[in-house]
Amino acid sequence: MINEIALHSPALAIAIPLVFAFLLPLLKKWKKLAALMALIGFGAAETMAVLVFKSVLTEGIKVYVMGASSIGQTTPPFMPVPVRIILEIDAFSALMGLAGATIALLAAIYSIKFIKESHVKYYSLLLLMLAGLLGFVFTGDLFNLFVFFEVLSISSIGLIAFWLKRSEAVEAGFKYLTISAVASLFVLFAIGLLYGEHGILNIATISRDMLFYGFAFTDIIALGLLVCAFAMKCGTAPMHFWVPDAYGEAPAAVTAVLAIASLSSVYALLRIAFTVFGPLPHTEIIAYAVIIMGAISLFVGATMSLVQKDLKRLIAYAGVSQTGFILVAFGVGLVAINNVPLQAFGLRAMQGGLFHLINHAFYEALLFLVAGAIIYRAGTKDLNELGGLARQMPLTAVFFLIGAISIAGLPPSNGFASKILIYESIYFFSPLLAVIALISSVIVVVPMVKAFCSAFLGPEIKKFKSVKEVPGSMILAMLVLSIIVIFFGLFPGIMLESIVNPAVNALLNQAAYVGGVL
Amino acid sequence: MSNSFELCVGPIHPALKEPIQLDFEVEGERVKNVSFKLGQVHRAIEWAGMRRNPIQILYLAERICGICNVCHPMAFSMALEKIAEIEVPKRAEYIRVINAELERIHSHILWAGVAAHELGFDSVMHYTWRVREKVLDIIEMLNGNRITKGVFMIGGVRRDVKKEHIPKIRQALQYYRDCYAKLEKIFLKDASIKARTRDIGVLSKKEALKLCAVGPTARASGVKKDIRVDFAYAAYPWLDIKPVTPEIAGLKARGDTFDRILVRLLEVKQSIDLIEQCLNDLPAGPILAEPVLQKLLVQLKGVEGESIALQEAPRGELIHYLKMAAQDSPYAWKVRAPTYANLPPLIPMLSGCEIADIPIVAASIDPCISCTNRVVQIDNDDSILSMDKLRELSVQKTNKILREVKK
Amino acid sequence: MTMDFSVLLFVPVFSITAILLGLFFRGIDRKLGAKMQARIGPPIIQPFIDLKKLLMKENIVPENAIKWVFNSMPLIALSASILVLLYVPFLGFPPLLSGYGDLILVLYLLMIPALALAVGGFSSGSTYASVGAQRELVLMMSYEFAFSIVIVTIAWLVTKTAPVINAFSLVSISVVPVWGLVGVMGFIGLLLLLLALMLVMPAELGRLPADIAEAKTEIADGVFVEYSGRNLALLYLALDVRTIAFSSLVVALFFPFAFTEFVPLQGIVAVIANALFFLVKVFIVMFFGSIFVHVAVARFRVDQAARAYWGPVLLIALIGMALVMWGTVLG
Amino acid sequence: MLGMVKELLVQLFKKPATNKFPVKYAPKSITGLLEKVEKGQAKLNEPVPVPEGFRGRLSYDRKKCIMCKQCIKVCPAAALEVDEKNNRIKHFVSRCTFCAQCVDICPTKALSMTNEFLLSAYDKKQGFVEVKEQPKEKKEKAIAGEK
Amino acid sequence: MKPAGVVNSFKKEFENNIEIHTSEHGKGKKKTVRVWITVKNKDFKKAVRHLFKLQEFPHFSVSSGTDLGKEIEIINHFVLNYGERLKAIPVSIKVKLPKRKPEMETITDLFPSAIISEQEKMEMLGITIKGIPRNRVFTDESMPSNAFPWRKDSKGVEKIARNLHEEKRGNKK
Amino acid sequence: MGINTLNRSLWVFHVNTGSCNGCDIEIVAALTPRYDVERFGIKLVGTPRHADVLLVTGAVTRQMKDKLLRVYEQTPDPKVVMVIGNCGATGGVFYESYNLVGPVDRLIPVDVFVPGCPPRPEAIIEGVVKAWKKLEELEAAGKRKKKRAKEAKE
Ligand code: SF4
Ligand code: SF4
Ligand code: SF4
Ligand code: SF4
Ligand code: SF4
Ligand code: SF4
Ligand code: SF4
Ligand code: SF4
Repeated sequence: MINEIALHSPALAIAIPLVFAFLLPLLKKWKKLAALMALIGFGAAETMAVLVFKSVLTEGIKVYVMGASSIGQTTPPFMPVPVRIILEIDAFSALMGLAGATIALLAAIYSIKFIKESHVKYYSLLLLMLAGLLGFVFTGDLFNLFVFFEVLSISSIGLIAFWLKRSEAVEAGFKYLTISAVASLFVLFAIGLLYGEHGILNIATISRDMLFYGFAFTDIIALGLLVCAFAMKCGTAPMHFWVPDAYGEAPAAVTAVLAIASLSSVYALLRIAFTVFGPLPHTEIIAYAVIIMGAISLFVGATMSLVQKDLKRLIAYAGVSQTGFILVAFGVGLVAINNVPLQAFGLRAMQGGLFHLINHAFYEALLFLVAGAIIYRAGTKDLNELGGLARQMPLTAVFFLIGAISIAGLPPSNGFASKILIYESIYFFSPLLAVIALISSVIVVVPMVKAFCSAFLGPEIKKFKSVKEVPGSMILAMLVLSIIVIFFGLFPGIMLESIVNPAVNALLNQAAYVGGVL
Repeated sequence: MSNSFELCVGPIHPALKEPIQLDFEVEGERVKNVSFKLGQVHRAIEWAGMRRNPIQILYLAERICGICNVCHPMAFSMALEKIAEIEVPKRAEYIRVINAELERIHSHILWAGVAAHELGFDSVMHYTWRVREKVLDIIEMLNGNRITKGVFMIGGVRRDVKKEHIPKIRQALQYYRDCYAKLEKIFLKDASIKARTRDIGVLSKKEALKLCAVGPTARASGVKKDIRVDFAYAAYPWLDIKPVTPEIAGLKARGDTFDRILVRLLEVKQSIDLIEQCLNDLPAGPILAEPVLQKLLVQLKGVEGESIALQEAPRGELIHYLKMAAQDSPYAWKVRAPTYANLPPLIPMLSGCEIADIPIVAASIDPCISCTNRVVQIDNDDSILSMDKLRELSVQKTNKILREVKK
Repeated sequence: MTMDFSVLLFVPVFSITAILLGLFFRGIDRKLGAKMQARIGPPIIQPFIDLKKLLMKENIVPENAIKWVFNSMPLIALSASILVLLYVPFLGFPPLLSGYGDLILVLYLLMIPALALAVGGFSSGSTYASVGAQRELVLMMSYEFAFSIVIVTIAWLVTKTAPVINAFSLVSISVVPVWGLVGVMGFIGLLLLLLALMLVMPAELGRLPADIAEAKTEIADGVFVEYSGRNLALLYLALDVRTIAFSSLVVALFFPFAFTEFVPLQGIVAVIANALFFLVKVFIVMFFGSIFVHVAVARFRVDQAARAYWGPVLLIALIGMALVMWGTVLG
Repeated sequence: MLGMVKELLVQLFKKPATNKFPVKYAPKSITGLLEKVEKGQAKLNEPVPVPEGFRGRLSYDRKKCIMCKQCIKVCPAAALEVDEKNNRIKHFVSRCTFCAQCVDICPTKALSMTNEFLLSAYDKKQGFVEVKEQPKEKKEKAIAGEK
Repeated sequence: MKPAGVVNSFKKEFENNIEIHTSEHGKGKKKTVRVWITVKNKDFKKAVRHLFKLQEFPHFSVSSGTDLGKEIEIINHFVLNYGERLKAIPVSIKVKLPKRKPEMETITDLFPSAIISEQEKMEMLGITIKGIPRNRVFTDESMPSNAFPWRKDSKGVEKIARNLHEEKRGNKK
Repeated sequence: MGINTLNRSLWVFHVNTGSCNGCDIEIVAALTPRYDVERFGIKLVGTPRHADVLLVTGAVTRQMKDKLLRVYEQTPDPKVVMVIGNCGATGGVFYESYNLVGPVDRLIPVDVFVPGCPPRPEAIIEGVVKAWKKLEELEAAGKRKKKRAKEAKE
């Protein structure tokens, strides 16, 4: 039985939240039951993600096929695209899936008390989002990638605009809708081009195709389109404008999931760049583009964060800066693939980037949950109004401090562990880049200190005198995230060994990915 | 943290050796609004003066403020001498000037040190106060105390400048001529001081006139008000003296903090010259119109009338109004210290400054709150005179038009 | 990060030495400052007396402060300052702790006392302290740019010319003195970098002309305003140790030479000579970076300081960096 | 540019301008030091000398006084009072402004100013010291022991 | 402009509603002449405005106030020709306010810095100056509201006045 | 530890409660090169929180009364209060007033009075010496008392 489940875990990981998402509305009348069911759904998905991760680590790439039995086959035959779901999971995707499922589970626990209305709708959408996310990172097929991408976007929009009464929320949802639509169009178009060129949409197959038969011009256009689309969706500068709105307006728990969802776009970007197009000469251009985008994000995110007065927007901008870190690191990694003297540094950069990606997912989630906790009790996220909360909410304050230290990359946090890897590798590529990264990181410290001090320190404010610490379920979620963050920070070596390196190797080892399917 | 917050400086604050309360509305580092609350040093001196005899008042007046404590007893005696029609001997007039100018040297150098301290330049403060000790020694030698001189008497002065004093005074003047070059180099050439004072806390000539600024504050804005020059008092009409403005140093008066430093430094030089002139011209003769104090008291008891005396204190125009009504004590006594006139100009100077500029700009008018508090109280609706109010009044005409256009 | 038993043993020894040295140098600083101002000045042991005095004073936590934050910040500031010292070569010994990228770690660790001060300032709930804390933050953003340029350039130079695996380790840098790695152009570049670093020093250490965060005459000691007794003692100690740490860093980066390189000595004599030589170097760095500067200039305004660090100082650092890179690539 | 630089460096090698009154540094134990001074084993440094005509603590010669009360009349700080019991003038040091006006007006020169200015006391009462019969000589050494 | 000119100009403007005399200060040939003008309360503002006809920026020094028994006398002291060597002409404009209704107009619209003087007069003499707010400022709340230190008939001040010398002797613990 | 260290590291905070500045400038003068009290470890601090000694000048106006009391409270123990100048001790020349609530020792306990109007800087230094002495004597007395208590027990 266990083996059975383990065998089907990839499919189950996607299917369970999907099914729960559609079943939940049936329980509309039994609200408590619905919430419980939802939690069970998240728990089950998490279990599956863990199983997937474990088996990938021990057994290597896992391929799971549903529907048609061969790659070229389409069922029914008249369909232009084969309806067949290939899940191909390597260490990187498994890691993304695990992180996504974990954060989603914690967000769901947090939401028990946090969300006070429309439980059913909320949980359905969140489950749908998780399903989309898992499918997105697990799939081995470009068309499915597109489908899950859409699922993810639509459920996200629903959640961003969850508080329909707030016009800002609706506006943020609309912004996200626009950017998603544009990104989807790009992706669809790119897929069309690739299909026209290669006649197939399986990632591994396309990759092999290109490896053997070389590039077509359309491929390059497709590559450009895909990079654009995913860069847009992961919120890098200069296409970051939707981030503060969406992150700022969505319910805090959703924001946490949204953050990892955005990171999954980084995943897709890397998957396309490294696995599909691989070590081909043109990747250099992409690499530089990525580095430049990353550097801009670094600086813009940090400086914009400096002037924010809204706690969540402040965190969101700081997050943009962190995305920049990840991109810069991978960009340097991408450059290094074909550049022998740089290779050692490139590998280190990619380790740093990947590690930072995971770290970022967790501490960003933590920060957003803390912001949610503040909103939950104090009713505002305006830093000018807040103050003195450390008296009433000492735990939340500590959690924020942990998150803030991490995002600012101060020792001894996990953020520091991964950033130091990045500095240590990119300086050789360009010292100036390292300096920009360093100074951006220093700048991010400032808004974080500012936010901490404005919200938690200072004289007691009358309005908040009766404020209490948040309920247990919310504490629990934040506590787990804090533990993860601290653990990663204290034992970076272990994490690098057991999680990061396999993922980096998986990403670099294009042949293995291709071979896994065929 | 809200961007705009209230910062109250004082009444107990390291930048202010005296209590005054300045309330600032600050946005980031920039001052948006200033208001001040005084009254912390109100000791009821005028009230007390109206129940003491003139000789006692001399010492009371001296303690209105300890910094330039020559000016108050001097102005008071001048007012009373006018009412009582006492002719002050010429020698006494010269000695009065010597004391007043020694005082100016001490006060300006002290101020320079305080200003340096406000800038965080403690070395300069130590230097200036070190050289100040010399003039204190001279004052102590002439009068018997370093700070409170107690040298004035109605109808003259209590202590003569003796023959053996003169070389010592001359020597001290030479000493100051020597350090003057150094002071000039420190204050006028030092890049860090210049950066902190040039175009900071500007008071335009028009504002200075409109708000009736006095003393070095006004002169730094190019307004040539100087009682020593414009009015005939003590020995000044016989001396060669010109009002000190930045133009003397060949600069255009900008009315900023730097100019106020400049004017004070130049005045130190001027004071040295004036003392020199006095020593050269010092006439022989008595130093008191009525040396027997018992007689003097009886005489003063009988006088009636009112008078006003103006005096140029180191900080500017000082006024004593006195009314005698054939009693032991004055019938009315009103003192107005220079800072009183210089506080309103402080408001346009400070607005738009940064927090860091507050101390140096405030110090640049050389406020002496002790005097001011005796007589001043600024207040308004919310118990503070808001800067807007004053500003509005001061530039009313232009603003009116502007406001109408905006509406 | 490697850690063995002997390190643990040395940590307290080093920490205490660091604190004592910090106080000692503060004493010298005050004495020399006074001397330059034509005063006698306090005895050199004055900081020790002050410390003892502060420790026996009442420790007041103001009403508006958040107690745990308020009390923990001085401790954090001090421990971070001491930690820095464990990562830089000190007294002629190689650093106690070392590992990957210590230089960057040091850069971050040097930031922490400033941050702790800022947070402590905010937590005390006084307006003066908040203004001070804000200034501290603004200042930090300004000088850190030039500082990181210096560090990254040196790491780059070391990797490029004398390939070592761990370029950000102070051990490798002190083994290969930078001056030997460059030609004339690079030499000038390095001089500029050193200048930039010295200019960063007063700000990093919160001394005049950049003691803006505590500016006594402006905002009543700023971030320190509400601290008293033990907490205040810890804060002063943190500052003193940070001074030593920063000077040691400058020495390690630019003057890592040991005395024994010039005069061959053996055994314990060599150790002592090296230690003394090190102290002299630290003193010289401190004299020019801090002692002399703080008596010779007026306090900057925070915007002037920011402009200075983002302007001329940054430019000096950038030119230095360009020269070093140019010289290296050409040569 | 930096105006102070030269001055500072020169000063570094010059003698400080400080007058080392009463000792150079704070002693470990002041009581111990004062005992030593008493025994003549240690010496205190003198303050900056006061000039002739210094207005220090008041001194009063009962024999010369004619009780005309002129001094009380002009004293600005009400520091002089009549001591009816002993038929003399009483003076309160802690009220005096040291203006010497009473000295000026006294018709018989019963009052005069001394050079004494180190007057601090633990109790204000001790500040109410009566006018001394005889002008005491240099009392700076008062510091050596509390009377 | 000479002192005589100032006197004439005022005489012309106010004819019989004005009392003018001058006093001389200083010695020998170098003298300053002070002009004392007494106007009716209703003409006060007009007199002050008249100064502006003589000079663009007349200088306001201070206003003093005296309780004359039945009336309260307020004197505003100005200076003309300020800034010219030995030519300054101090002008003092007096008004007398009846004790029963001591009210006068403000001059802060002409001299912004007069607000300090005027508020002081209100507090110390208990008069009313129309156009500026009244406030207790020199003194704090512990001062009785009917106590005006400069009034000769006000007993409120005497009640709270203390002799610090005696206090101590009576109060020592 | 103990008084010995406190004595040699007195940090002073200066409160002007309505003085004429005469004393205040002499206090500052005591800090400057000619007198340089820093050689005794004396330092002027910017906040009462750091202070060991309060130097009070002036006869305490009504407005400054509360502030004086607050500063006194804010100063951590152990602390010494010195009154500089006669107007702080007795009102001095301002003895008669409706707006003064002093003298200082009516409001807070005073350890040392330094008479003068103003006192010379040396007189202020002598006041400091008196303060040292008082502290030492207090400590000695405390020790003796303890000792006696111990002996009595035995
Ligand atoms: S009065 Fe002075 S010390 Fe008191 S709160 Fe205001 S500024 Fe601070
Ligand atoms: S402060 Fe002014 S009003 Fe008050 S008593 Fe003194 S002189 Fe009179
Ligand atoms: S004018 Fe100022 S300095 Fe001069 S006595 Fe008056 S208060 Fe003191
Ligand atoms: S009677 Fe006249 S002269 Fe004689 S003591 Fe009295 S006042 Fe002096
Ligand atoms: S002018 Fe007045 S306020 Fe300014 S420092 Fe001197 S005494 Fe203090
Ligand atoms: S010296 Fe002055 S204050 Fe002292 S008793 Fe004589 S008259 Fe009075
Ligand atoms: S004035 Fe002289 S003689 Fe007269 S009572 Fe006083 S001390 Fe005695
Ligand atoms: S004691 Fe004298 S000098 Fe000192 S403050 Fe009081 S009145 Fe001024």
